[in-house]
Amino acid sequence: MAELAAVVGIGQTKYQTKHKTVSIAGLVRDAALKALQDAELTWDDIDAVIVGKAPDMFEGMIMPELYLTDALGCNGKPMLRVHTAGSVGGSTAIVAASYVQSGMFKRILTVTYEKQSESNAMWALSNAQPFSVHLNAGAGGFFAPIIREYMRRTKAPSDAGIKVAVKDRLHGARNPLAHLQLPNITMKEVEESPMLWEPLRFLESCPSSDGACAMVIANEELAAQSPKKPAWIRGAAMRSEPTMYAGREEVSPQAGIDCAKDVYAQAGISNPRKDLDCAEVYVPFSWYEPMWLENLGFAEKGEGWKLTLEGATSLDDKGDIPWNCSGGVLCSNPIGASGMIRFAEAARQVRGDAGNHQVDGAKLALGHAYGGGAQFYAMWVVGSEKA
Amino acid sequence: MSDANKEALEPITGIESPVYLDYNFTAGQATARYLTKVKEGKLVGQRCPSCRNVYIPPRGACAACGVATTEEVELSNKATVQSFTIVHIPIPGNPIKPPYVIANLVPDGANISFLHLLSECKNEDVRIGMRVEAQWKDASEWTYAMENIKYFTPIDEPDVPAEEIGRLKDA
Amino acid sequence: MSAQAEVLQQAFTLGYTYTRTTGPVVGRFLTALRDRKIVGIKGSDGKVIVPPMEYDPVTAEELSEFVDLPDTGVVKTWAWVKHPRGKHLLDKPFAWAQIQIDGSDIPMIHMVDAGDESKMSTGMKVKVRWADETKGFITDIACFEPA
Amino acid sequence: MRDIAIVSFVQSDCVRDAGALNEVELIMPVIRKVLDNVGIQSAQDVDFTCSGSCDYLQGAAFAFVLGVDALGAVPPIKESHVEMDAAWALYEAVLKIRMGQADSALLYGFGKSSPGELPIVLSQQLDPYYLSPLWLDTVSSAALQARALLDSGKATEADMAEVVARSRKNAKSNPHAQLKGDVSVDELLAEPTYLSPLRKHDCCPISDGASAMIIATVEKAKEWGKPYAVLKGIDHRIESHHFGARDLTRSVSTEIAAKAAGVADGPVEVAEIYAPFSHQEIILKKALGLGDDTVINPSGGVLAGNQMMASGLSRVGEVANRIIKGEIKRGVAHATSGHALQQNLVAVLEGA
Repeated sequence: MAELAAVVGIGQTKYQTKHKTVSIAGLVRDAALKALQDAELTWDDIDAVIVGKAPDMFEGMIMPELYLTDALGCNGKPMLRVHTAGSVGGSTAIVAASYVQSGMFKRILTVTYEKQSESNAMWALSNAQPFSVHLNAGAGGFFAPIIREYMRRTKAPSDAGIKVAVKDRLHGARNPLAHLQLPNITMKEVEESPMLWEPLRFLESCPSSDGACAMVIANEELAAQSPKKPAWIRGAAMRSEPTMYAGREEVSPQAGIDCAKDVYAQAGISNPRKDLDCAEVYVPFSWYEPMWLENLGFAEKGEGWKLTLEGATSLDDKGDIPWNCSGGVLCSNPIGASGMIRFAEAARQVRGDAGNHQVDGAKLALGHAYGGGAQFYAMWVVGSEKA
Repeated sequence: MSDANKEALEPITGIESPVYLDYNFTAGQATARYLTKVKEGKLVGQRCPSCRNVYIPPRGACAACGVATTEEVELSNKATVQSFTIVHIPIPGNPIKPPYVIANLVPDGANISFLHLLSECKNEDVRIGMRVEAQWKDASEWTYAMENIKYFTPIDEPDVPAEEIGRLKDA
Repeated sequence: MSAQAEVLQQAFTLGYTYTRTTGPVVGRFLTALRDRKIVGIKGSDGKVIVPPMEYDPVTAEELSEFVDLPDTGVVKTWAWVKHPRGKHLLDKPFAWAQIQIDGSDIPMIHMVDAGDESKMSTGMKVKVRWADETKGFITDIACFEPA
Repeated sequence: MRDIAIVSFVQSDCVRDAGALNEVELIMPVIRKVLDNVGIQSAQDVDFTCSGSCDYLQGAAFAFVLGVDALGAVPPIKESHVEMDAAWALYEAVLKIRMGQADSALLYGFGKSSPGELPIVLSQQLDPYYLSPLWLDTVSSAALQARALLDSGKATEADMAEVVARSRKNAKSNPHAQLKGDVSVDELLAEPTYLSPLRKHDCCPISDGASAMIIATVEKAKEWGKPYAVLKGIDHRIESHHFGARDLTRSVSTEIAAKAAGVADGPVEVAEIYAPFSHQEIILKKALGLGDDTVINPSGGVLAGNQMMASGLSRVGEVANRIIKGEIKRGVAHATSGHALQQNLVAVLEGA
């Protein structure tokens, strides 16, 4: 029943610690304009704008879309703002696609961003109200014990996390937009980097970045007229579960499993490792690659780390299912945009437009985002063909 | 011209913008009840009327069932380490000096963990399944805060097998 | 069911001093303020906008043609703050006003220190009262005052 | 396109301070009631859930995350959130149903504005270089707009007082209203100004609360066997953030949205307008193209109680409930966001 929709334009800023020469509007505009240029369109060709970002406290601006409308050519048009924690970049892309898939709009622009250098993300995320009943140890303090439990269950060697840290940085070195550029990184260097939240080391964690990512999404008719190859949206799904409840499976949350099943069913995928050519998956801490390999059905339970160590997910090792060819969140993390970057990078692959991190002949790719305490998920599958 | 003056003539490229907002926060009913008991030196969870699981700290609802929780259950000072991390970096707003151990602890009688400090043991001795006990500050220092418990310390009881700890059970 | 717990209340401040980068347009305006000057920017239709917008509100074009302006203007609309709030920058009754800087078309919002509501009227002329020390911030304009 | 049925709407009482109720405790009762109205158990029984809220109201990042605790989201549900009034959550759900990914949806909005100084908190909605450092609060920006309207001759202070008197009178029949009663235009005009030209009563009160709604395809509503109102049209638009670039005496974005939603395609018996300040009702009535035969804000509108982040959804719900009860056949609802009506949503509802 849904109208077909496709990504026809992608724009990204460079990801870096601090974008010093732009305002917040300027940062967002840069990505949006590049997406328009990629689609060979102008502001007048856009019917609506969908903005996503993580908490307003990062930049200390409430509902910043109200201010961004002028920079995004949105005056007189619909503007919607999505916020679903760290998964927001992915959720925003899905909501944006629904503007077109509903048949109500022909072509829309969607933008996500974070200008984390305006504050301190750790402060914004861990700012506690009075009467807080939980000890505050930052995001790593939340995720490290879950990683430890994964290691206990699977008996994975610590090499697996280190391997991901190296692999994604080597991928990132192929991507000029990636924040961290570490072309000579070694396992030893990661292993010797400072421990932050044991078992997580500094180089096994994501950076804090400024950046924005935008996409133009069009309906079937307009996508067919698009100058560059469209990335057809073959499936999109979101799932949420409560943050804390008795019996919650935190290592491999049910919401992630269900979301993947849903999106695979829509895209006709029965074996993700075989059927997909590559994946861009939200991996902010190295160990989340093996954990998500299992959660997303690329590996049997307890076996995810083996794929990683075998090099199955590495472009440089010529793996069969490269993950995060762009360098992923471990290289660039403007939180509000990170999910959309995954979705956009998946689209770049199936458009054959991923430059030096292109997977040869990629036809079907997964974009994945998660947020909060890993209770919010957004995923899409994009293809070079409509079906 | 002094260096300071030279610098002052550079074009403006950045500003500092203080955004400070004042709130008068009121704790929710569940939290208020919980912290009122904590002030009395007790850990009191709430049981879900539907799935019977016991929540600590109570949040006013069983998130799994989406129903309000009211039945109170006093819990033991003893708990089991469900998982943990050793924190090596300073956290904004957290005064404790690293490195220190924070653990997901499931108090006896509860079906969910909370984070608290673990101390009086070697960091490398901490393990999943380890039995620990709350060390409360002197009663004269008790307020409406989890800091009434200084930290948890190991006790001489056999470890609990990981799969029996309750929450992080194998799927 | 237990006895009613106490109501727990506590004041707290949510705050951060954000370090913003301005980009060329906002930066140019703030740099001018530091020099006790006002600049506007020409919109796509040639109308002069103050404070300068980075992008045209109608065409969304990137704007770049700056216009030097005087520090005087005319009140287009105003509101009288009888009881300033704690965060307000003037601690005595003052007016908010949309002020069309002479030589511009699109007015800006700032404060007017007129002493008394009866001194305020739409169409009145005002001029900038500069801060004692300017630093490249919107508050370099301490406020406007009747001219 | 698939018609959307609004099957159930519930809101909590507007109270100045919900005190010792956290987000979950605020939301849960309205969720329970809205589900009971339809005869379903939890969010598991709808295909999609979406909410609207604002972290800064209560001053905590990810305030909305707690809302999920009220839903019974195990097993996991399809869920989303807008950092906007829940009227836009409704819009997102409409897209989901129209594209065929859902046949039903649960929507809710909640706000606990009491902990902060709301008008000052909302000053930080403004651009971060020119205006938010001046702490231009929402009452002040509305007052600038009111003066512009008065100066233009499009309204008088008596017109504004008339809006307030009608709101207070209508609110007498609204059990959720915070401000209600009989007061004359003359009495109101005799009050001193508060933030001239606004008087205190021209401004909405600050309220804590939540509201929730269930929508579905018409087929699903029939399957549930519940009466419903049909959402015939819905559209939302934004305009420039620069006050000076807008004509503050008009609401151009509302005019466009009203046209796109089809307000003029039939008689409008009732309009529920989200006008936090009395003069804005006058601007919006014109922008919506409503005549004097339309009953405006029979609930009292937000001048009688304004649950930030829920009020827009509640406007739609108020109209829906009147249609469901058979009181009217066609009505219009409006929601707004930002200072001085920068962003607006318009919905047209009809009987089944």
